[in-house]
Amino acid sequence: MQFTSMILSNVEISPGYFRMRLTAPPEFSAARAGQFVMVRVSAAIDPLLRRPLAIFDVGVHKPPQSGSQAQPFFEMLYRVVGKGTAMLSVLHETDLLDMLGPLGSGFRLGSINEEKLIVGGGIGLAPLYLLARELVAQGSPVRLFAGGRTRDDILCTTEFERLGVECYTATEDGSLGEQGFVTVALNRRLDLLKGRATLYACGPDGMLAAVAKIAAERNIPCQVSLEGYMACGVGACLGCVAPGRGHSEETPDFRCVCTEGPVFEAADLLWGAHA
Amino acid sequence: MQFTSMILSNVEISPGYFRMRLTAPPEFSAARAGQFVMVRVSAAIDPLLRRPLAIFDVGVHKPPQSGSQAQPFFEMLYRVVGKGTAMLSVLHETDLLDMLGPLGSGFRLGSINEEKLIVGGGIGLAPLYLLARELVAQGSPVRLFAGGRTRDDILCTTEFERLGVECYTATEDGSLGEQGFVTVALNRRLDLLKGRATLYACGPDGMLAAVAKIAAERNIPCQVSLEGYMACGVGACLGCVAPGRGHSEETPDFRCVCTEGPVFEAADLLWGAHA
Amino acid sequence: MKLDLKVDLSVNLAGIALRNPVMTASGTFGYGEEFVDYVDLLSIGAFITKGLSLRPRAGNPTPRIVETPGGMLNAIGLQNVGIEAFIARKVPFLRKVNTPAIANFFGDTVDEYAEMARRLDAIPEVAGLEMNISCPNVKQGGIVFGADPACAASVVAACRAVTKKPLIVKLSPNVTDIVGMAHACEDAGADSLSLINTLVGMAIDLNKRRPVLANITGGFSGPAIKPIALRMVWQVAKAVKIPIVGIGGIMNATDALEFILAGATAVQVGTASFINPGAAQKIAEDMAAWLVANGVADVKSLIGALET
Amino acid sequence: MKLDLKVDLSVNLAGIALRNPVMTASGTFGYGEEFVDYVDLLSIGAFITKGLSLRPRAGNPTPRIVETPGGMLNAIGLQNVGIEAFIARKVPFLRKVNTPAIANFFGDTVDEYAEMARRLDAIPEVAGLEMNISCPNVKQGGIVFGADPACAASVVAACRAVTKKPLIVKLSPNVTDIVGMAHACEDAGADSLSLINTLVGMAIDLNKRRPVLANITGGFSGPAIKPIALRMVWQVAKAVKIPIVGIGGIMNATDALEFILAGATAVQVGTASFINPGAAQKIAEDMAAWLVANGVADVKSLIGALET
Ligand SMILES: Cc1cc2nc3c(=O)[nH]c(=O)nc-3n(C[C@H](O)[C@H](O)[C@H](O)COP(=O)(O)OP(=O)(O)OC[C@H]3O[C@@H](n4cnc5c(N)ncnc54)[C@H](O)[C@@H]3O)c2cc1C
Ligand SMILES: Cc1cc2nc3c(=O)[nH]c(=O)nc-3n(C[C@H](O)[C@H](O)[C@H](O)COP(=O)(O)OP(=O)(O)OC[C@H]3O[C@@H](n4cnc5c(N)ncnc54)[C@H](O)[C@@H]3O)c2cc1C
Ligand SMILES: Cc1cc2nc3c(=O)[nH]c(=O)nc-3n(C[C@H](O)[C@H](O)[C@H](O)COP(=O)(O)O)c2cc1C
Ligand SMILES: Cc1cc2nc3c(=O)[nH]c(=O)nc-3n(C[C@H](O)[C@H](O)[C@H](O)COP(=O)(O)O)c2cc1C
Ligand code: FES
Ligand code: FES
Repeated sequence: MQFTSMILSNVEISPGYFRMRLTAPPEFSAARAGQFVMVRVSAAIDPLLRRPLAIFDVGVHKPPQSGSQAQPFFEMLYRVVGKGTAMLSVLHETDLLDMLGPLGSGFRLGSINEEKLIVGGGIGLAPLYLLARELVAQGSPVRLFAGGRTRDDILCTTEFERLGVECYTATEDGSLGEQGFVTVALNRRLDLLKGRATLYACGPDGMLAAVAKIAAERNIPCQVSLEGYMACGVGACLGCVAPGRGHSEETPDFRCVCTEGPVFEAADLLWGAHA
Repeated sequence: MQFTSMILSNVEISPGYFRMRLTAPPEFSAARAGQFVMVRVSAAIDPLLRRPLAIFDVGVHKPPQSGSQAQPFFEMLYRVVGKGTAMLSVLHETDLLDMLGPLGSGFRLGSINEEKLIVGGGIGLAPLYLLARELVAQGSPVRLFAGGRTRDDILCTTEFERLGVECYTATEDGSLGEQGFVTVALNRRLDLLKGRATLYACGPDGMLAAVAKIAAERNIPCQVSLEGYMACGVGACLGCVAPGRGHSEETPDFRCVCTEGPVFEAADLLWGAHA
Repeated sequence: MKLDLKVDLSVNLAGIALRNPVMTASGTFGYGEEFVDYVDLLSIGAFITKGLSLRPRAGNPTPRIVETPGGMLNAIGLQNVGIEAFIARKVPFLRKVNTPAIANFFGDTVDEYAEMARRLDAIPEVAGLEMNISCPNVKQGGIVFGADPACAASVVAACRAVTKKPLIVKLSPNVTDIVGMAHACEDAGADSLSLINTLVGMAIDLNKRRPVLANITGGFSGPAIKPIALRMVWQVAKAVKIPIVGIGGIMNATDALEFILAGATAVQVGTASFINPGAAQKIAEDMAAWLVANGVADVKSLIGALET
Repeated sequence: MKLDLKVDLSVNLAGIALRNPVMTASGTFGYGEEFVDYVDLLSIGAFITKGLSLRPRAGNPTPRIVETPGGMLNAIGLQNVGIEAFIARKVPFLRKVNTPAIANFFGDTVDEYAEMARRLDAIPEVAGLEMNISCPNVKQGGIVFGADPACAASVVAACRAVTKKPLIVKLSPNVTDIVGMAHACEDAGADSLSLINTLVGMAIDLNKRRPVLANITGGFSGPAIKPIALRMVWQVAKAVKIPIVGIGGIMNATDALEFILAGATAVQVGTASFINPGAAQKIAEDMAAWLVANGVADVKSLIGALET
């Protein structure tokens, strides 16, 4: 679906990280965790390509005034890394953005009772909040493991806690939570649970590979959300592909991140190519 | 001089015509009528080239509050014709624009006593208001002949009248002033003056050629302000040239509109090439 | 404005009847299905499939795409399902749509090209063939078919011999003399020429000190390349008798009409579909509106109507 | 960040000592004087003059320039004052500035080229010669010197024979095989190669149904062409032994450093000076800042340092 969103707010929540709320068409409330939008940053040709951003949250704003229309909205959490995100960061309320979405396949929520362990690295948290909300809503026990380089990269844990999700944090420089990688805390929890859990992860390649390895070793299900350079977002350009488990030069097996993903079962992917 | 201006106001004064006021550095108050600026419409590469726009007015805003700093400003009057001007038209107060100027040579004011007849076609009025102000300031009698297709193309005559300039208007469809070309009224006035006047003109090529012809026939001085597709505005690209009087294939004589002009003595130009 | 004017947008492209001159370019529109949510296929003239080869192709490692100023580079590496899977899995969709589908294809040798033409010729749902000759000729040491007139002529002639379907040859712009290439292909039996394919470009990641694309170089497309495409279409259209398909940086109806003025009978929309998946339909609609607003009853009257 | 690091920006371009690798491109910086308000000439490596010919040239009728997506076309038609006026009116300025001036020149015949090289060789204020071979050879029926290796070799050899000054040959990108052109010029005696000159492009005014440029086609420059320029510089730098000057769409220090990684010893800034008259100086300054921030002591260590 292509639609025009009006920006409702655009706030820097941590140095270099922004949270933007935008109006959405009613159909958008059906968006699922892990899905994303392709944002046209400018109506001019610079930047030319749309930018893929995860759907951080969806909701409906019911204005207190009686008679006002309820307004569906969605949110994005983004990090300024280059031209496109820098241009987004200076936009204001009432500015308009051209959107394509929701795109992609989203997370599968799995069995209700098993504990869900969500692992997010830095901006990788973006698609995981809606996931946590959906998992909590279906009644699953959920824990978040948030990692980052410094405390500035630990985002929105308050929001997760408000859902009733227990949060573990770790930073490489020790400025917040444990020092080191958050996979240490993850392993501790998995030891306790004796291998009955489902993992969900989004973050830098190194973290994803580490989480995938943990899941493989413990033989537990694990879904990861991948990034990939995208032109179209609809499966046409074949720019975004990632090698599937059986991929080799002779037996090509490329998966389309924008339509088959961005969420994949970790076991379905080829991890050598990523690590 | 390259500088950053902050937009103070940007108002549609007639359908498709905008008047923009911007902050200016103190040195800018030395700008002369007929000079122009090259405006960078967007920091991105679309549009890539700067847009040449005349300096409509310069001034200093003295805020009523005691202690506030006086703020030099300048104004531009522009018509939305394409991408760049369309993008300008949606800018707001406090938006910033990158400017180059004042550029070009400007009008020569000539002897004080002779009557000055200013002829403007549509947006061609843009560089003529500051000219009228300067001529009035030096004590010359000034009259304005403003032509346009419809009444929407007759701009800012109130501002000229406020200077004490008598205004004649003509529109092709007769919706304001006389019907037809404003050169009719110009010729009437010249008949009265018995050929003692100086002409100044800016507007479409056809009007400039007609005014130049009148001046040549009556043997009176005439300055015209030309347009030309410009890349640099500083005499380096040689994109903006206009053929000078003696120009031919064998005896090339191209004048640089951005540095030798945009204001030329009509008699110095080759008019066949323009008409 | 004569808003009640009925305008005729139809053109005939070497025997393929197009309801309007707007097609979608190979590699940017999948196999047609990918865009059904965004484009009513009945609103465009035709669509071109992703480039097909005899065997399935994996394509290149990633990154495969990168944005450049006003354009993009791609090094997909011609990933495609191969002719068998195309017939089994994609042709049934073509059967359902009432819009001509043109199959884009390539090979590594003259024989492979000819074999592909033969196979595609047998598929009733394929309205025409578009040969991508921007591929290296493995037998001749990797020189690109489309970079040498003699080489291009031989591969076009080989395909011509095995198909009666309209044969469109898609020219590479990475040549000194595009007109010479066009003549060679016309003489070898092409029914139409489409141009341009992508230019060869490169992008570098300064901080990593590496090329951005895993393949190092990639094909350059998008609005940035339009001036080159327009120039080549104009040069070629003046020189040959067969109809031309204009491609390169077309983002809107104005761009499309410029190509038609330059001499194109039809156009293809490529990169624009990434930015706006509905681009091709919008361009066809806006083209109709422009004709109405300008009192042009038949788009055919604009083909090559540039005054120089 | 080691902010106190002293970085070495100097490079030697075929015998011309440049204080930094940033030069301004021919036709975009006048004769140097035009930019004195915006660029401290001591802050850049060198500047290249507008293309010079034996006789003054009027150039083309207007419009001569038009903007395109991310770029521009120019059809100035090589308007210039001619060698006599250059010596009389422009060289005195060169004497005053302490920055190398490189004279760009062209001719209609091999003899004219050689005569220009001879004349320029005699001017002490000219630090080096840049040959623009993107001009039609009037004796050979208008085929562009730079489009044919043999033709290019003969004109380069003729100039080489009459000058001992550093001879930079500026390559046209409108060719199938840029490496072949590069080899031909290197073998004919070029001390350095600069690339790319403009691509041939065209723009159309739909409503007027006419080309925008009076000359119909024009030279395409600006950020849009950067991917092509970068690719050609990389290809040529791998293939030849003489130093390369990278040109094409350089807008900032990142762009400039990318060309250096691709193999350029120095770069030229063209269209960017129109958008920001101070662009070349800013690029040189930002380049120094980048080296400091990245702990690179000597820019020469980056030349061709791309990892592929
Ligand atoms: C499915 C998906 C979901 C994403 N969700 C988020 C999110 O919620 N929040 C967030 O901050 N980022 C997210 N990203 C990454 C985000 O798309 C990039 O950071 C962004 O495109 C960078 O654009 P830029 O113009 O600022 O950077 P530039 O470096 O100027 O971009 C240049 C080009 O590279 C592409 N690119 C650069 N970095 C990436 C990347 N990491 N992944 C994919 N393409 C990239 C851009 O899209 C653009 O085409 C997501 C990526 C994908 C694929
Ligand atoms: C010295 C000078 C002073 C001018 N002063 C004014 C003024 O005060 N108010 C005003 O409204 N207009 C003025 N113009 C014309 C103004 O520059 C153009 O209308 C404007 O550049 C159009 O830009 P665009 O992006 O909207 O149009 P587009 O058509 O998208 O522009 C495409 C390209 O063509 C150039 N171009 C288009 N029309 C003209 C034109 N008429 N003259 C020169 N270049 C053109 C643009 O600069 C741009 O490079 C002046 C022109 C010159 C040369
Ligand atoms: C991602 C991508 C994939 C492409 N794949 C093919 C292909 O398989 N076969 C082909 O002939 N052209 C292919 N092309 C070239 C386009 O069909 C078209 O010629 C080119 O992109 C220029 O048009 P544009 O500027 O409108 O994109 C591809 C282009 C892109 C961007
Ligand atoms: C207006 C203009 C005039 C030019 N004149 C010349 C010239 O006289 N001689 C020449 O060798 N190159 C000339 N060029 C080409 C530039 O030197 C440069 O090679 C080209 O513009 C690509 O660089 P850019 O993208 O940075 O502009 C000219 C370019 C422009 C835009
Ligand atoms: S982004 Fe185009 S196929 Fe995935
Ligand atoms: S605009 Fe460049 S010389 Fe006048």
